[in-house]
This record gives sequence, C-alpha cells and structure tokens, in this order.
Amino acid sequence: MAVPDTIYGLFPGPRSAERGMNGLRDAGVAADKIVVMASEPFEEYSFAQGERTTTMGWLAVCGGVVGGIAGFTLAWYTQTSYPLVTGGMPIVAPWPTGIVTYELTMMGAVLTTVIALLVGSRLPDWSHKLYDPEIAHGKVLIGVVDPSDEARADLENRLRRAGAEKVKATGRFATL
Amino acid sequence: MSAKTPEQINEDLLRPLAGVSARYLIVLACFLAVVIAGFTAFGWQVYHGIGVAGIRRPVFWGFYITNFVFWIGLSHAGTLISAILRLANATWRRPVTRCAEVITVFALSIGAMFPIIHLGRPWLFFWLVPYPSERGIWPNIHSPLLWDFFAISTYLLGSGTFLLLPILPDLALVRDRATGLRKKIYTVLAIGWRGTPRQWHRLEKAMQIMAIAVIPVAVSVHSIVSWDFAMAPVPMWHSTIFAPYFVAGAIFSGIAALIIAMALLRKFLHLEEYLLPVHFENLGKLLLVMSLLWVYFVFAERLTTWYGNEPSEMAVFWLTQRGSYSPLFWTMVTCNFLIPFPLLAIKKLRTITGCVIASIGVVIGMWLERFLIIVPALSHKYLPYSWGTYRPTWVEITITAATFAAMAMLYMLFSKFIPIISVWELKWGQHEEPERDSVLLRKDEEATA
Amino acid sequence: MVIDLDRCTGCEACVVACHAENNISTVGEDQAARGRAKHWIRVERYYEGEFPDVKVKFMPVLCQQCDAAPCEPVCPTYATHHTAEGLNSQIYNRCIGTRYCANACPYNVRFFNFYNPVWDKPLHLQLNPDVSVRTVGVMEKCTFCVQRIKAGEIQAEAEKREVKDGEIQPACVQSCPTRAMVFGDLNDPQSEVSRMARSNRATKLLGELGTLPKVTYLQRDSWHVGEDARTD
Amino acid sequence: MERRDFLKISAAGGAAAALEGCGNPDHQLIRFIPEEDLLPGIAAWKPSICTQCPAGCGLLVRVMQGEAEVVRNGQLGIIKMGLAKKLEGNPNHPINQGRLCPRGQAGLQVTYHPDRVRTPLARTGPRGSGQFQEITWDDALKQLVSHLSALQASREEGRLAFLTTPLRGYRKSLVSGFAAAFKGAPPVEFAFFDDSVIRTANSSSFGHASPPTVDLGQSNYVISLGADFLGTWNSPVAQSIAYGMMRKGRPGQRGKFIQVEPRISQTGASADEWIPCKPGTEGVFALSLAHVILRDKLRPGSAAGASIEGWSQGLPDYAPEKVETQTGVPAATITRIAHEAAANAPAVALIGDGATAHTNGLFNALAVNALNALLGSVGKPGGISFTPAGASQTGKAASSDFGASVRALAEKVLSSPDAVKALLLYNANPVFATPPGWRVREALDKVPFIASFGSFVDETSALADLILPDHSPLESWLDDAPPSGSARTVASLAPPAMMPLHNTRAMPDVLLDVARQLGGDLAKALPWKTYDEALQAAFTTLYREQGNKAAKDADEFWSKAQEQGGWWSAEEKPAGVGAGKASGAPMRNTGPQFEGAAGEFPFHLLPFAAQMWYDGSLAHLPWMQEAPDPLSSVMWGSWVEINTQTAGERGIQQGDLVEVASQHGTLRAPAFVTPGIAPDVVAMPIGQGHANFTRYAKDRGANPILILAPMTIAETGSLAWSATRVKISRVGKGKMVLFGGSLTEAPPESRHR
Repeated sequence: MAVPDTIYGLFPGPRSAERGMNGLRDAGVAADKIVVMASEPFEEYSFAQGERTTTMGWLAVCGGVVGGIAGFTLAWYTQTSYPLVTGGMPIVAPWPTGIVTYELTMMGAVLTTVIALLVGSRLPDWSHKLYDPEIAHGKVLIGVVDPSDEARADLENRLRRAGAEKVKATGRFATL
Repeated sequence: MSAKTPEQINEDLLRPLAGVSARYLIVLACFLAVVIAGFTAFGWQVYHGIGVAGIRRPVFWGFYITNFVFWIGLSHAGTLISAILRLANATWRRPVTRCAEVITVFALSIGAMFPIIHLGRPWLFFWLVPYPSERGIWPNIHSPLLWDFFAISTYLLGSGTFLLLPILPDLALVRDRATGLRKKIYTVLAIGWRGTPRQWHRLEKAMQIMAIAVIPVAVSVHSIVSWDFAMAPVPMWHSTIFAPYFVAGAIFSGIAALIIAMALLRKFLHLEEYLLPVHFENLGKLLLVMSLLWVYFVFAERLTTWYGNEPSEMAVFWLTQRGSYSPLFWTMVTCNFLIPFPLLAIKKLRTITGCVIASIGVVIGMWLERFLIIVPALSHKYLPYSWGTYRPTWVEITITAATFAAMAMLYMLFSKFIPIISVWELKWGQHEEPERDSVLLRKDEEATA
Repeated sequence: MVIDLDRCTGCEACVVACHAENNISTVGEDQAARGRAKHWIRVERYYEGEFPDVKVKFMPVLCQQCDAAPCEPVCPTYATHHTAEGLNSQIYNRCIGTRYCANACPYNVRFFNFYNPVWDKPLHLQLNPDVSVRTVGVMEKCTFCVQRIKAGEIQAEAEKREVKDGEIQPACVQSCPTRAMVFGDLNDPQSEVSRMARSNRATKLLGELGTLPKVTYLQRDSWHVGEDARTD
Repeated sequence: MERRDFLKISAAGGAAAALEGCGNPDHQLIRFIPEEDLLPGIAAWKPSICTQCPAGCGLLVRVMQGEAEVVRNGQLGIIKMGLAKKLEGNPNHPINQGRLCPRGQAGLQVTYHPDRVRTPLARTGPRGSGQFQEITWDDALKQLVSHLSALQASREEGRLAFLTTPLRGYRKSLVSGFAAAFKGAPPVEFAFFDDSVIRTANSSSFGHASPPTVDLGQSNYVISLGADFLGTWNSPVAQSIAYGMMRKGRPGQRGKFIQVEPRISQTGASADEWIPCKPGTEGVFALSLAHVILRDKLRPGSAAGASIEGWSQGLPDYAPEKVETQTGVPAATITRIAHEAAANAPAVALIGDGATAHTNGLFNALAVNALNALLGSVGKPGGISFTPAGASQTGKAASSDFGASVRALAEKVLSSPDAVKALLLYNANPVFATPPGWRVREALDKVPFIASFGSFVDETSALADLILPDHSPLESWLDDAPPSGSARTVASLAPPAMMPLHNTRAMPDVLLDVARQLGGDLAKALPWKTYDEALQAAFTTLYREQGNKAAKDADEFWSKAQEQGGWWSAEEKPAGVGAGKASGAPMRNTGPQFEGAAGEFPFHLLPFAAQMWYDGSLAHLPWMQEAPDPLSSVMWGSWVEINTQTAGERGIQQGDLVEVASQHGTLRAPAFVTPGIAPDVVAMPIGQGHANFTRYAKDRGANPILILAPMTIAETGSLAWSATRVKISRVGKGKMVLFGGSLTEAPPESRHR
C-alpha cells in the first residue's frame, strides 16, 4: 500500500508534541485522522493515548485454558494408547499429569500473548508505510492523514506554532 | 542520574554495535577454541562410548547432571528477576533487565543440552520427545525427565519471547540509524515497528502478562529439576525441602551471574553512566537476602537429617560433613556464605568490586552445591557393600569448561548485535515530565466531551 | 524367590552361573577398577566385630523384581516396566541410557554398558543364543532368567499341563550347591517358595522403602540345641 | 506376547552386536559340511565330567548349534556345529547331584579360550622364551617317536619321565601302563594341593589311603580344622550340599559348625563360631578336646588313638589349661566345645588345607582321626566314611605323594644330568607351584627333551621343546573315579560333548598312537586304537565286576554309562573302615617348625586356595578373574590379608602396596585389611603371579609360592606350605580392584555422632 497523503510535524520532545496535538484537536481534526509515532511510549501524555486494549489479558487466559486441555489430553492419550505399568502406579497418574498440564497451560498463555501482540499491533509488516527516521533521534511525529487541501496551510502553521522543528508532507502533497 | 538527551543515549548504547576491536576478536577466538574443544570431547565420547566419562557404578550421574542443574539454576537470573522488578515497577531495573534476560536464555539453552550429553545413547535423545513414532510407544509421563522436557521448553519459550519483544523497538532504532546491508538486516528483524501508540500499548500490556506468566514457570522449572532427585529413593535426595531449596539456590546463583555480567559489560562497553553503583547496590542486597535464605535451607536440610539419624542418610551426611567430600562442602559454605555475607552486609564493602567478588564466590559455591547434592548421595546408597566413589575424566572437565566459554561467547556476540541495555526503556525513564496545566486542560476537555 | 542366608556359603556359584547364562561380558581389570564390573547377582560380604570375635555374613543380592519398583516410573522411555507376570523387565532396545533407573534402585543391582561388550575370539562361541547381548549405553540387570521361565512355560504348554513347582529354575538357583536359593510361584500358596516365605525368619531387603521386593530372605539362624521343629 | 516380540528384536540386535564385537570377515572363509545334525535353537544336554578340580563332579553340557571357525585337516573354515553353551551339574551324579561350583561353571571358557594351543608347536627360540612355530601332527609325532625310539635303542628307557597332573581312573591306568610298558620311570604326579598327608593319616588310622567322605548332612556338630570344605577342599560341591542339609535340611535340627583356623576362610565365614588358633596347633587343639572328653568320661574311650602318644593315659599333656598359650584358645572354650561335641552326636571333625601343611601336618591329621574315633563318628551316619571303589578301578588306588616325587625328580636330574633324557609333561605346572628351593626350574632346563600335552603355555610347558595340544575336556572322552564325596561306587564316563575346535588331539589317543608306532611290548600292552576303545574294555571289566544289576550286557552297560555320565552303584554302601595299619611308635607332636626367626620375621605366611583360581590352574579364565573373591571381593589381582590392628600399627591402609619378605624372596601385593585374621598371621591367595599363562593371567598379582621355604613334612616328604615366616612393610599406594565397598554392614559413618 502506498504511503498515505499526510502532513506531519516532527517535534523535539513530548511537551511540544503535546502542544502540537492540542493544536490539531483545536483545528477540529478527527482523532482517527491524527497519526503519532515516537521512539518511546510517553504514556503519561495525552497525545500518546491511542485506543487501549483490554482483550489481551483475556486472550492469554483462554490460551492458557486451551494449552491446559491440550496438555492433559496429551498426557492422558500417550499413557493410555500404549499402557505399561511402572512402579505399581496407575496408567494415568494424577500428579505427573498435573505437572504436564500446568506447564502446557503456561505455554498456551505465553504463545497467545505473543500472537495477540503481533496481530494486535499489525506486525510483522514490512510494507512501505508513513514513517520518518528522525523518530529514531528522539523526535515525536504528529501528523494528519489525508487533510483537505484548504486546511493544509492552517495545519502546517499550527504544527509549527506548537514547536515542530520540521513540517513535512507526503503523498500528493509531497509533489507540490 | 543526570538526564541525557535521547541523542546521547543512542550514541552511548549503540556504540558497541558500531564495530569490533582486535582485542574483542582475540578474546572471542579463545572462547571459541574452548567451545570447539568441548564439542570434540563430546564427539570422542559418542564415538568411544560414555565410558570415557568418569561416571561408574554406583555414581551414575556426575559432572553432566551437575552442570545441568547449575546452568538451569543460573538461568533464573534474568527473566525471574526482571519480571519481578517489572511487576514491582522498580524504575532502577531499566538498564538491568535485558542483560539479565540474555543470561536466562543462553544459560537455559546450555543447561538443556546436558540431559542429551549425558545419555548413554545420545543419538536417540528424540525418544524423550512426545511425538507419534513408528515404535507406537510414547515417552513415560511418570518420569521426571519428561517433566523437565515440558518445563524447560515452556521456560525457554517464555523467557525467549520475554527477551525478544522489548528488543523490537531497539531493533527499529538501529534500523533507522544503520545503512547498507545492516539496514536491510535490521529492517527485517524489526518486522516493521513504527512506534505508534497502538504498538506501544500492546507491547506494554504483553510484557505485563508475560511477567506474570513467567514467574510461576521459572519456579516450576527448578522445582522440577529438584524433583529429578527428590523422586528417587536415594538418601538425602528423597526430601520435601528440595523444590524450594533448589529454586532459592537458582535465584541465588542467578543474581550472582547477573552481577558479574553487568560488571563486565560496564567495564568493556564503557557503560559507567548507565550501570551505576546503585544497581550493584540493589542487586547486592538481593544477593545478601538469597545468601541468608540459602544458609537457612542448608541448615534446615542438615538438621532434619542429623536429628532423624537414619543410617543410610547419616552415611551421606558424614561423608559430606567430615568425610572425603568435606573439603568441597566447607568450600561451598565459605563461597556461598562466609565470603558474601560480610561483603554484602557491610555497607562500606557493598561496592561494585565487593559485589563482584561475592558473586564469583557464589557462582563457584553453587556449582559445588549441585555437585555435593548429586555425587555423595549416589556414592553411599543403602547397601554399604556397593558404595563407591567418583572421579571426573578430562572429557567431563573439558565439556564443563566449554559451557562456560560458550556462555561468555554468546554473551559477547549478543552485545555486538543488539543493544545490551534497553534503549527505549532507558529513554522512557529520563524524558521530561508533562506540563501540569496541559494535562489538566485535557482532563477538563475529556470531562466536557 | 527365597534366599536362605543360613544355607548360603558365599561360594559365588550363582555369580558365575549368571555370567554364563546371561551373556554378561567381563570388562577387564581397568574397567573393573573403575566400577564397571557387571555382576547381576553378587554376594555381599559383611564382617561383624573385631578380632577374635569375628562373624561374617554373606548375602546374595540380585534384582528384587519389586512390585513397586522405583526404577520403573523414572524411566522416560519405558525401557523398564512391569510385565503381566510381575517381572521387572528391561527392554534393551528402548533404553537410551539416562541411568536414572540405576540411581533410583536402592539395591544397586542395575548395571550399565559403558562400552560395547567384547569377547576375544573364540570366547564369543560361549554366548547363549537365547539371551541378547547388550550394546554400549544400555542398562542391564537380572531378569530372573526370563528365557528359562519362558522355555519352561512353553514346555508345559506343549505338554498341555501346568508348570510344576521347582521345574523352572534361574541359573543361579540351579547352580546353588547348598540349595540356599529357591524359585517358584508366590501366587501358589502350596509352592515351596510360598511355604518358605512364610517362615518366621523371612525378611525383605530394605523392605522399609516400600518397594515390595519379590525376593524373600530367610535370616541367618543361630544354634539351638534340641529345639523343636520350627517352620523353615 | 509383546515381551516375547521384544526379546526377539533384542536378540536380533544382540547377534548383530556380537558379530560387530569381534569384527571378522567370516564371509571370506569356506564353509564345511556339518559333522553332526542339530536343530537350530534346540538345546541338547550331554553328560561330561568336570576337570577343574579333583572333586570329579558330573556335568551336563548344554549344546546348541552355532557357527564356529575351525580347522579341519589343515584348512580353516566355518562349520555349523554343536557348541557347548553352559555347564550345569548332572542331577543324577552321586557327587554333585546337579549342582556346580563357580570353578566348574567356568570350565566352559577352557574350551573357548583365545590363547589355547590350537595346533602342535615346536620350540624355535631358547628355552622358556615362549617362541614356538606351528607344525603338523605328523612332524610332531615323528619328533616324539624318534626321541623315544632313540631311548629304546640306547636301552635307556628308564630315562623317560612322565610328569603329570594327578590322574584318576583309566586315564591313570593308561599313562602308568604306558610308562610301565616302555620300562620308563613311573609317572610323577604333581599338584600344589597335595592330599598325601590326609591319605597317609587315613591309611594308618582307618586303612583307607584316601581323603574322607564326610556325612555332614546328618551331623549335628561339625568341627573343621582349617579345612575349606565349602570352598576348595576335597569335594566342595558334595560337602556344600551336605552342609545345606546340616543347616536346614532336617526340620527342627540345625547342626552347629565350628571352624578352627588362624584366618577366616570362606568356609569359616559360614561357621557359627570361628576360633583362631595358632598356626600348626590344630592337632593339639583336637587332642585337647579328646583330653576333656576322656577326662570327663563324656564318651567311651577308643583304640584309634593308640597311634597318639599318651592316649592311653588320657592325654595329660593336652589339658586345656596346659595348651591354652600354645594354641591361643582359652581353656574354657576348649572345654565347652568338647562338652557340646560329646553331647550332640553325631559329631565329626575334619582337617585339611593349611592345618595339614605344617611340618607336623601328619600329627594334626592323626590327632583329628583319633578325635573322630573317640566321637564315634567313624563309618557312622553323620561321621566320616570312605567312598567304595571297584577292584578294577586302579585309578582309585592311592597315588604317589605328589610333592615328594617332583622334588625327588628334580634332585635326580640335578645330581646326575642325564638321569632323565626325555620328559613327557601333562598339565602339571611345578615351575609355578613349587618353592624355588626345590630348583625344579633348573632341573627341567637340564632335561634334553620335553614334550607337553598341555592346552596352554604355562610356566612349565613354556620350557617344552614340543607341544602336542590335548583336546579340551569337553572335546574329549573322559572318565573318573572320585575318591571321595559319595557313599556309592562311582565310575564317571563321558563321551565328547562337542567336536574339537582346533587342530588338537586327545592325549590318550596320542599315547596309543605312539605306542603303536613304537611297537613291541608297548603296542602289546596298549592294544587299543583309540582311548574310547580302552574305556569300553575297562567298562566291560567293570560290568563283570559290578554292573550285572545295572544292565543286561556289557554293551548296554557301556552305552547306558555314556548316556547318564557314568555308572554308580545303586545303594549307598560306604567302604568298611579297617583297623588301620598304625605303624611303629605312637606319634608325638614334633612341631610345628617354621622357617625364619620370629624376631626378624614376625608373621606366619598362610597361603590359601583362592575360591576362583584354585591352585592357579584356573587363573587364565576371565570369569574366574572377574568374579569377586567371596571375602575380599578382589577382582583381577592378588592381595595380602592383614589384621586390622597390625595394619594400624604399621600405618597400612586398605589397598596399600606392601612388601612381603621371607628368607627366600620378596613379593609385593596390595593389603586387604580385615578383622578376620590373627594379628601374627598374613595370608595370601595362591593362583596369581603367573609369569606365562595366557593374556588374562600373565603378569597379574604375585605368587606366594615363590617365597615359600622348602620345608617338608617328614613322613610324606610333601611341602609344608604353611611353615614360612615373613616380615611385611608398607611400600606405598597400591592398586587393588575391589568389587565391594564397605567391609561392615553398619560402618561408623552411618551412626550418630
């Protein structure tokens, strides 16, 4: 997918970024049109408040349950499919089965978490996307996706005023 | 610490990735040589038969299983510690966590090799894996070795991802600063991380869940390792105290290993401004606690044995206390308690050097502890007529040495390709606070909206 | 099996008989010095007291074929397990040599092949075709001469009859000059083993471990003049 | 079901491994046509006779089809043949009744021994260099015959000597017949364990010049003086069976067993009481018991004691109090035992091994005989009796006194160099088993021609100029007439259990062949073509004499004997005990004398027969080397037993290398520190220290015989091998391979402290 038409500013730090964000909001830009990128979470800043997920925890639990069931089934099946008595113990002995079940429960939880993370954050994705290497140097990127041409000048001003070091444009704007 | 700009942090922490010095290569080569020697020794053993090792009747387990327990124990350094610190939200953890987790992953991989190395027919190791085989028979779930298999693979997966996930943003960082081939490589590795709030939140959340999950796993792993012994009716093995005893010992040796690793990194990667005395100070305190805990366990174990006065157990007891193994036993006590305790208890002595000395002692001491748990008990089982002793051969010694070399080597390589300190977490700990009013402003708006 | 320690003279006929029957390889001086000698049955010797009041005790120890055998559950590959007949079997092909069973065995009656066995030609011609030889990395132990048990059962089956008491004898029992060892079916209350196992001298080796051994030891008796019939 | 499949699989794997174990290009060898038809996998049980020790137990050999590399008329190839797989006791045989000792079991390895002499050899290098070259049987026999005919030509038949291991039965008749018909010197029999003392004593006390058969099974009180009757002495398997009876064979009755010896033997280990008496005072101890019995009128007096000085006066000199210091046994103990023995008839005393190997050995033996007579156990159930023999069983007759005659032979050769011009050697190994003082080695060096029939190159046959390898016992026609161990008349017989593996020939057949070639009286005296013909002839005689009940005719008797492993009388009828030919003046205790001053050499050296190696003739069998010694648990080596306290005083630890020095030499061996030996005694097993006896025995351990003093027992001239005094000193750390760990069941480590 091609890089979207975007106007964005690169802010030196979170505070200026916060101001830039407020500027955009005041300009009435819808939240879903604003893009933010940073090399650290900045969780206590409002501009870094993307939509939060609450599902991951539950997913992990479910994964755990699935893993546990798988573990028990494995233990039960392997022991009964070729039953041999050892040490006078029952073919399916509760304690060892419990241990295996437990371990696979944990494995299930871990796996689902990882998957949930990747899926949830759309990774891996090597396609060409809006990005700016400046972020690596600690800059915070705040921009507007696909604004109307007339709003462009106003947005650029707001970003600059908020303290954006650079204001860049991509997509069709970049050509102008 | 003095606040640093993101630029400075990048500079300092990514410097090690820039290039290699001659000294680095030489040291690496030395370690590599030892590792190769280890593989040769193993090859020799496979070719001639396990007989080239020192194991014998009745001491059927020796150095290999000692190393197994030791390395698995060491692996409790990272993940467990960093997970706990994460949950406790101890801010000083930030520079520490990654070097800790790296120890875990490598130590675990090394430790997990020993059950295979020590087999009489190692080429059949896969018979330990539960897979539908043409033999129609599955592994025996009753066997603690199977529990090991499950526990270790779970722990490896858990700690592996626990290490890798927080690396993503740093990989992206390296990607953006790199050029040419390295850029290509890191682009692939970073799997397209951009640092949108969405990604950040999920990463944070994932790390929380992992931290919760990985702690009980870590505990279970070393409990199960201890049950390899406690399940067998061998004097001084067949004990209920073993699981907590082993877990405590594991964390104990883990912290020690971490301190040593940090000290080395600090020195060689010039991270003096990141790995600060306070980190060693705090870990030192932890180590002190574990040392006391260890003494407590040893005392509890010994007291019950002595008081119980069960002949076969007393035989092992005296063998370690006064008999042929007593030198090792008392060295162990010295290394695990008599040396660390003053060094860590007295504030003046709890310097970086102090902590490192104590840690070295602990690592040696804990290796001896594993050895003393395994060998004397086996050499003096119930029927005195079949008592025997154990001497390792060059094969076992070489392989043991090789594992330490391998650890060092892997660590060196890792620190060359991936920032050994989590850059983004460090930055996060340092960036400027938001202006109060702006925050309030936003709050009002949210209220009205 | 019942072993009467009052009859045993420690002559070790059983030890050599076992070597001959079960293709147990000799390992040579150097390996023996390193504790790799294999004797599925051994005669333990214990001195008691100091000179001149010295007594010596002999005790043949072989696999006790425990009903609750600690060696069995610890084996990850089922190389050792309990057969329907109640024997503690060792399946050599399944063994990958963790040696866990040998550690778990309180009687130290499990022996490990640290190298491939060697028979200087033509000593290999003495090998018993009914018993497999074991390769390097494999655990081995007393089987109660399962090949002889099977042979006896097949014989009885062919003759359409029950196995007679005392008809089947492991090599050690067969050789024992003093008849200190008796082998038979413990499930049959009339068999000689059952009778002897009820003796008031009967003990189990390390019975306190709860391994439920199938070998019963009749303790050494003391001299009693004109004492009347006691159940031996 | 499954289990059987698994066994099959493993068997397959096993076979593969076995082949790989001795990787060999079998496929390059030609295949011979099988000489016998056997069903694969089906075992045949063939009777045979154990030749590992003089007991003469009957065997059943488990023969199964296998593939072996063999030589058939000079050509090496593979053949499907019956192979002996296991030796078990012959259930019908009166001696061992289906049981077998460890040495007997290992007999199998004699046949398959890798270092067996596989084809005739002629010496190439200098004597004793062990350099031989392979030759054909024709050349070998040519050489032998030419030497013998040369003797005949020069009328020097008397200068042919035959040195052999003790022989019995018709094999003995054949050998002595050969020597006689050749007009050579009578065969000289040699073995280290020499029962001439006992035979002499028994002949003078009871008129039977043979070892006793002890009816332990019905005895209630057994006093053994030094006799290792459960291990190696006399007929151990028969005695062990009886011992089992004595202990637990009779409901409600358990005999008491007392062992009197300075070092706990394997037999002593099973005793209810071990009484360490001073070496050589066993006779005094026995007479002291007799004194108490006579004094306290516990039993009616007996005439058998007449041969002992002071018997009629009630042996005043042997009052327990008087002999207390001499024997080192408390008077109270002696008195108690005397009373117990008298009260618990039938009671029996036996003596052997070290006790009869003192300078006063004969006195000790006679004393015990007298005690037995006094206990009323002679010829009675629960006592001693003698195995009956058929008149035709010449082999049963008292043999020459081994030790004496080999010494005499040596002296003869050394005094007049060409006293012996040709020596035929058969399995005797005097170079290993005589004290250097007898100079047997030098004597043999002087003999111009030595031919050995032995299957192995040992210290003595290494000196041979010509080796004519015998079949292994399992490949041979065997016969035997055991002198003790049963109350029946026994004539064991066994055809070969398997075909010969190597290019060997049976010694008796070779003798017959030689006789034929030499012709003359010799050929007349030995008319048979092969040994089995000779045996059949002998059994025909035996049939006429004994077997008429056993079979309808001689042929059936002969074939039945082959099937069941011999002939033995149906009823148990011990030979009657005669008055005995007590000769001349009553016996007085003249000993024991020891060589070496007590000051300089503070310890008695007590060699003993090792359970596994017997007199050293079995040290070449790997099973015997690796089987742990019952007491020390030593494998693959020898050791010196030293009392715990003594060792402590000298700072000798378990396994330390100690030097044992007598006036005649020194040896080094690791110390086995044990409470089971008197502080002034050190003991060593005989059997190791071979200079030249196959890969398994060569240069292993030390040979105590080499430091023995050449002391003899006056009356029999045999070696007094317990009469040497030695000194010991710690040299350093030694290597002792022990199978056993702790010596005691509750070592101090396992107790509260």
